[in-house]
Amino acid sequence: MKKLLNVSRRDALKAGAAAVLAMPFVSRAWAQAVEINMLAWYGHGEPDMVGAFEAANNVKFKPKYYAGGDNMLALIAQSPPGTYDIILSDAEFVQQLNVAGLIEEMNAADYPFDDMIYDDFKQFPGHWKDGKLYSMMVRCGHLGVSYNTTAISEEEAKSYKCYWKPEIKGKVGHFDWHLPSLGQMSLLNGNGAKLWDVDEAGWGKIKETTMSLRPQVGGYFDYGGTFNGLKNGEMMAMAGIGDWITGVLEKDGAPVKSVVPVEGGIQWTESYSIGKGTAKADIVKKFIQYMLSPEGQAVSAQMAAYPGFAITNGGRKALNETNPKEAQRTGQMDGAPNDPVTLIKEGRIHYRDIPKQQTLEDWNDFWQEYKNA
Amino acid sequence: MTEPLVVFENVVKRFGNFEAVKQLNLNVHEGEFLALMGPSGCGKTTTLRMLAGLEEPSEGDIRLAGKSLVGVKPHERDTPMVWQSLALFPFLNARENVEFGLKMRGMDGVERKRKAFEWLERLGIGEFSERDVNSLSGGQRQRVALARALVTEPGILLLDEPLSALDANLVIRMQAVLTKLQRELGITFVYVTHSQSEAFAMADRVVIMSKGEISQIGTPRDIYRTPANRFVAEFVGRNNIFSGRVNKRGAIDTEAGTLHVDRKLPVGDFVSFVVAADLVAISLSKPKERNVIAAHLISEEFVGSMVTLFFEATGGTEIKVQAQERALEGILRTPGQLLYLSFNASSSHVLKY
Amino acid sequence: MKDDITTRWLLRIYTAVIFIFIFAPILASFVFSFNSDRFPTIPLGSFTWHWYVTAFSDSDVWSAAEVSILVALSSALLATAIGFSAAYTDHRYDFFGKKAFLVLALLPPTIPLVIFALATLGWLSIFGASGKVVSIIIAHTVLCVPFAMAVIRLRLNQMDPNLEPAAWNLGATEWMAMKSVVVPFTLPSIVAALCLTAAVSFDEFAVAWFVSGLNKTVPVIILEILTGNIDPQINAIGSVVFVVSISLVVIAQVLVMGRIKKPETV
Amino acid sequence: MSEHRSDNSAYALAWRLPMILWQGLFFIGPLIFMIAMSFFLVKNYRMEPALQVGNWTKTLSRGFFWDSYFLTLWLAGLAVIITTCVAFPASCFLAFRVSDLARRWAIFFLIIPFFTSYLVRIFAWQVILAQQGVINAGFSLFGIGPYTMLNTKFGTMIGYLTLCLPLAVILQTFSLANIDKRLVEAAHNLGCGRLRTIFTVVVPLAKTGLIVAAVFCFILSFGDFVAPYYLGGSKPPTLSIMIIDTSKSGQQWPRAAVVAIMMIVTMLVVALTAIGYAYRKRR
Repeated sequence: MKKLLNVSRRDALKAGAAAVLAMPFVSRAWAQAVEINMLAWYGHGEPDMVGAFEAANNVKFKPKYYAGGDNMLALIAQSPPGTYDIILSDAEFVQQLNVAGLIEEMNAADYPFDDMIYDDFKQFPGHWKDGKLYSMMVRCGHLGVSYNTTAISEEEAKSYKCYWKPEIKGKVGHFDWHLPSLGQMSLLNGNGAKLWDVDEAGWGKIKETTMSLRPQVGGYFDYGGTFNGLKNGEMMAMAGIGDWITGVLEKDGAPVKSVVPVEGGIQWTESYSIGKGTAKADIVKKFIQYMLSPEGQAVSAQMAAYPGFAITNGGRKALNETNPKEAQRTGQMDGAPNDPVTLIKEGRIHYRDIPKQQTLEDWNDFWQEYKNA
Repeated sequence: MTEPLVVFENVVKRFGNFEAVKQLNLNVHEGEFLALMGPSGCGKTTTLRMLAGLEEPSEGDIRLAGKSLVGVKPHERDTPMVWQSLALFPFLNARENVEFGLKMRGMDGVERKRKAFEWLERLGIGEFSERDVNSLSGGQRQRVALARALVTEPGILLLDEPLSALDANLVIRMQAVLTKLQRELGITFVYVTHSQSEAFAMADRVVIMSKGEISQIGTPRDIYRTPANRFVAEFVGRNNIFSGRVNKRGAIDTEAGTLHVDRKLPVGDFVSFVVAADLVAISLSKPKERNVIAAHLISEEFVGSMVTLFFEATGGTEIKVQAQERALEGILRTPGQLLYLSFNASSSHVLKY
Repeated sequence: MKDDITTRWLLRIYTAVIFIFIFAPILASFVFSFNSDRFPTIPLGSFTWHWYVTAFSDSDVWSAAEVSILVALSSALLATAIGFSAAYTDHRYDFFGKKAFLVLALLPPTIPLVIFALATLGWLSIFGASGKVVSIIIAHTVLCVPFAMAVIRLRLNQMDPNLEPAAWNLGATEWMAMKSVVVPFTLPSIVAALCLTAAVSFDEFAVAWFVSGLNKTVPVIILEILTGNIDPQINAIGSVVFVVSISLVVIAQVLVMGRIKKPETV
Repeated sequence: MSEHRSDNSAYALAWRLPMILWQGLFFIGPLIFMIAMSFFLVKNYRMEPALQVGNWTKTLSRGFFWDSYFLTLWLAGLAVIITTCVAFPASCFLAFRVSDLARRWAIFFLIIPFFTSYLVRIFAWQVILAQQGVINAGFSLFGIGPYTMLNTKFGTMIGYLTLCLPLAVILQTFSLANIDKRLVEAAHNLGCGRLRTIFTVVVPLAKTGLIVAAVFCFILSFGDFVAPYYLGGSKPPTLSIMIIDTSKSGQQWPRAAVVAIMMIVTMLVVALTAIGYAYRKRR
């Protein structure tokens, strides 16, 4: 290692500084820091998110990353109880976690419900059961049409129909998870607020619409692939994602953008739960409190892996103070035309949910079939 | 009377369905040099390996100094062996190779080193004691192997074709080394070889084996002069073999003519007898002997002062004659020439039939 | 053999192209690891240590390295020990079911890693042994045994079959002969097998990914970066891993070459 | 040959048993468990032991399973053909036209890739092959392109070649170098043209090695998920991607097991047939 880092003096200094900075951190982590096992989407356990908290509390997060709620349930199911101390799940899967008895009850008084930016968020579906709190919403974001501005105009991007644009044949990508992509197809079919609640006929139509997109499709990607595909110009449009991907690229200077089209958009929502049987409930609670504090919310909104919206007034304020540019870009300013809260209020945003009349398995099976078509 | 040093009693060795050794009965006496000889696959090596414990007999008993060896592990016997491949340990130097047996017996380092060196000296390779065995010559390696086997001062030494990889000159030299050692140490040598010259040059007694059975046991001279059967006679090779039916007068009608032996044989029987090549006389004119064969000279072969002449008699019988070069003076020897061969009836030896 | 110059040169160039193809990604990864662009293209960006600094100031990478080293060493030791015993058994013994024995010993590399990973995860979780460092060690040992066995078996092939009997003949028990003859003789191949299996384990990702749970190895971190926040840290980590692995291989190779140079004529 | 070869002493068993126990417990055990698992039931994302054929009927009755099956077979077959053909001239060169020392070095260099992370190499290819990647940037200097190479079957093939080519060249070189060169010269002397010599003398003599190399290529590409995923855009997914998908989303381990068993059976059939063919005519 040392030899590799010894070439130019300035670089050596830089590397040395980094090593010095890292070493106490590393050695402390190895010494006696309490380890917190976290199950989350990619990025939540990275230093930009948890570094400050780790340093202040002498803890060390050990993250296991997943992609997609089904994947998360699968990972939990195959681990012994108590493996994960803290679970970041998509809001629509909280209910399943709860039914399966995988998460602890939480005390509502511990968290800043009064400061929530939008009333819905206080009583998010599935987070409460029989008046008891089981999960704490921490951030959210919107999914819509994500596109390369050199291939699709702003006008075209106002509808999901732009995926079928002949010029981008073979350059439409999918985020490899059935819920967001099929949800978008449901919206395109005009199901609006009932996008998850479709009968057999409606489900058949969704499948039909989706299949008609197949010739346009250039690939199915995980988080990294999605990111890569849009950035290096392999994909001109990506279904099933939103600003959480394009935001990172936009900040990096790529000509990509996400908008909520006229058919409506989908909101992804992430919530923290405390793993059943954990011995570290107190420090986990403290961490969730931190993430909901103005400081934590500002960090979360600017998460390096993918950005999200702050969901407390305090968090929004903190973001505006620390990074007004980002606040402006994402519309997180009171009165902005693309203020996420405004979009929700206008009825253009629907919370992501699980299928009501079909099982997840039905959707997943179709997704497999679609990929193999 | 005390029992011989080694006794093989009705020993049978099978490999699957193949009987490598059949009903072997053999005694090896203390202090003798015994050679086991035979063509490959005759069971001689298997016999030796059974003595070393590398094979267990399928049936019968082997006793060493009166104690049965059946079930005794190789390392519990004191029967060191010199291997055809030498089997020196390539990762040890010459001295360490010699020390091996002492080390296994738990002898302490200093004593071990001293003894090993002593033996290397004794065999004349003391100066190579720290050399890597791979860097030694064939003869030197041979001596290391000997020293390694003898350093534990055993009562018996087994040798499995130890000289077969050496060139002719070296073989003669090593034969001298071996016989001298055996005489000095006074221990028993059991020597397996397929080479007649090695066996005859060194052994007190020779055991000829064929197809898992003993064909003959005897001194080299016995075996040479009076082979027990046709196999031995042919294997020994320096014999002329004649076959034919006994006629009314008691002589034998062979393809080379009617010949006489000094034994009464039943009329009409088909018999074979041998005449050693060095007991056949050659003359230019027909001698007044009872056994005379006219034959054409085919070729001759020199080994030192000895000449072997190859003749073809009538009926195509090949006859070998061995003589001192000096004894042949005055006899013209051009290939194709007709000469008269003769031998005394008492020089013949009738084979079992 | 007569050979016109054109064919000769065509073949040379062709072979060179094949080697370029094989080494392109390896070299590219080295170059990219020092390149400032996140998505390198021509012309290249400026020189930077940034990706190394980022990667190696991440404590996750360090703990993954710790796990990887622990796993590589343990499975190399286990696999070499088991591989040695299997090679020795094959070399010396014949017994009922020997063919099945050999099939069992050599089959693992023919099963796709994904399948083996799936099966292992299911199997180990019955015993509650999944998601632990020891699970990776177990699975990697299974994968490495055939390699260790093959290397050691080749060496045993060169051993005079009388060497071991010679030791017994000189008073060594079977165990003593093993210690003082077989092991010293096969030592170069044992070291080579250790290096080889350690390197195999150090690079394996599919099985480690499935069974590792929270105990990530370095390749699992690489896989996670690849599926997650793709960036040239991969190249930096990969380059360092490469240097480590290749040192192991070179050690193994030197031992093997050393043996070729100094032939043991029985 | 000797008595000791078939003994069952404690010593013999001490060397025989470790491998049997370890590989039996941790290799055969998992595979058998996987077969059992394919009959299990999944309820609420948890597996429950059961004996029902639903997973088999459900998986095997899907059209897309078979599409994917034949696609994987086709891709792996294509990879075998391409690898074999691409490697062969280079192997001939290394086997017949260079010194022993040069060959040893070449083999050494061919071993190096096995010790670099396959993932890292694939990532490098991603960057090299991208629309704005190194190759297309090179093309643009000549005013051509850009060509789409990533997320195509071409990309998948590049990945398979990355995986198989070094091994194929090594194995082919070994088998070719073992041919008795006098036979080749004899063929030349008998007036056999160079190409004809290769196909009538060299290939039949090296057949076993060539087939073994091909079988390894098949096994590697048939089971690989990285190349079709990261370079082929899983479009459409191969069986190994399907295994990961089914196990990842929906916790359908039993169905993944079904796919896995189908893969193992296929591979064993292909490998045994090929190996049988490779060794049969030699006798």
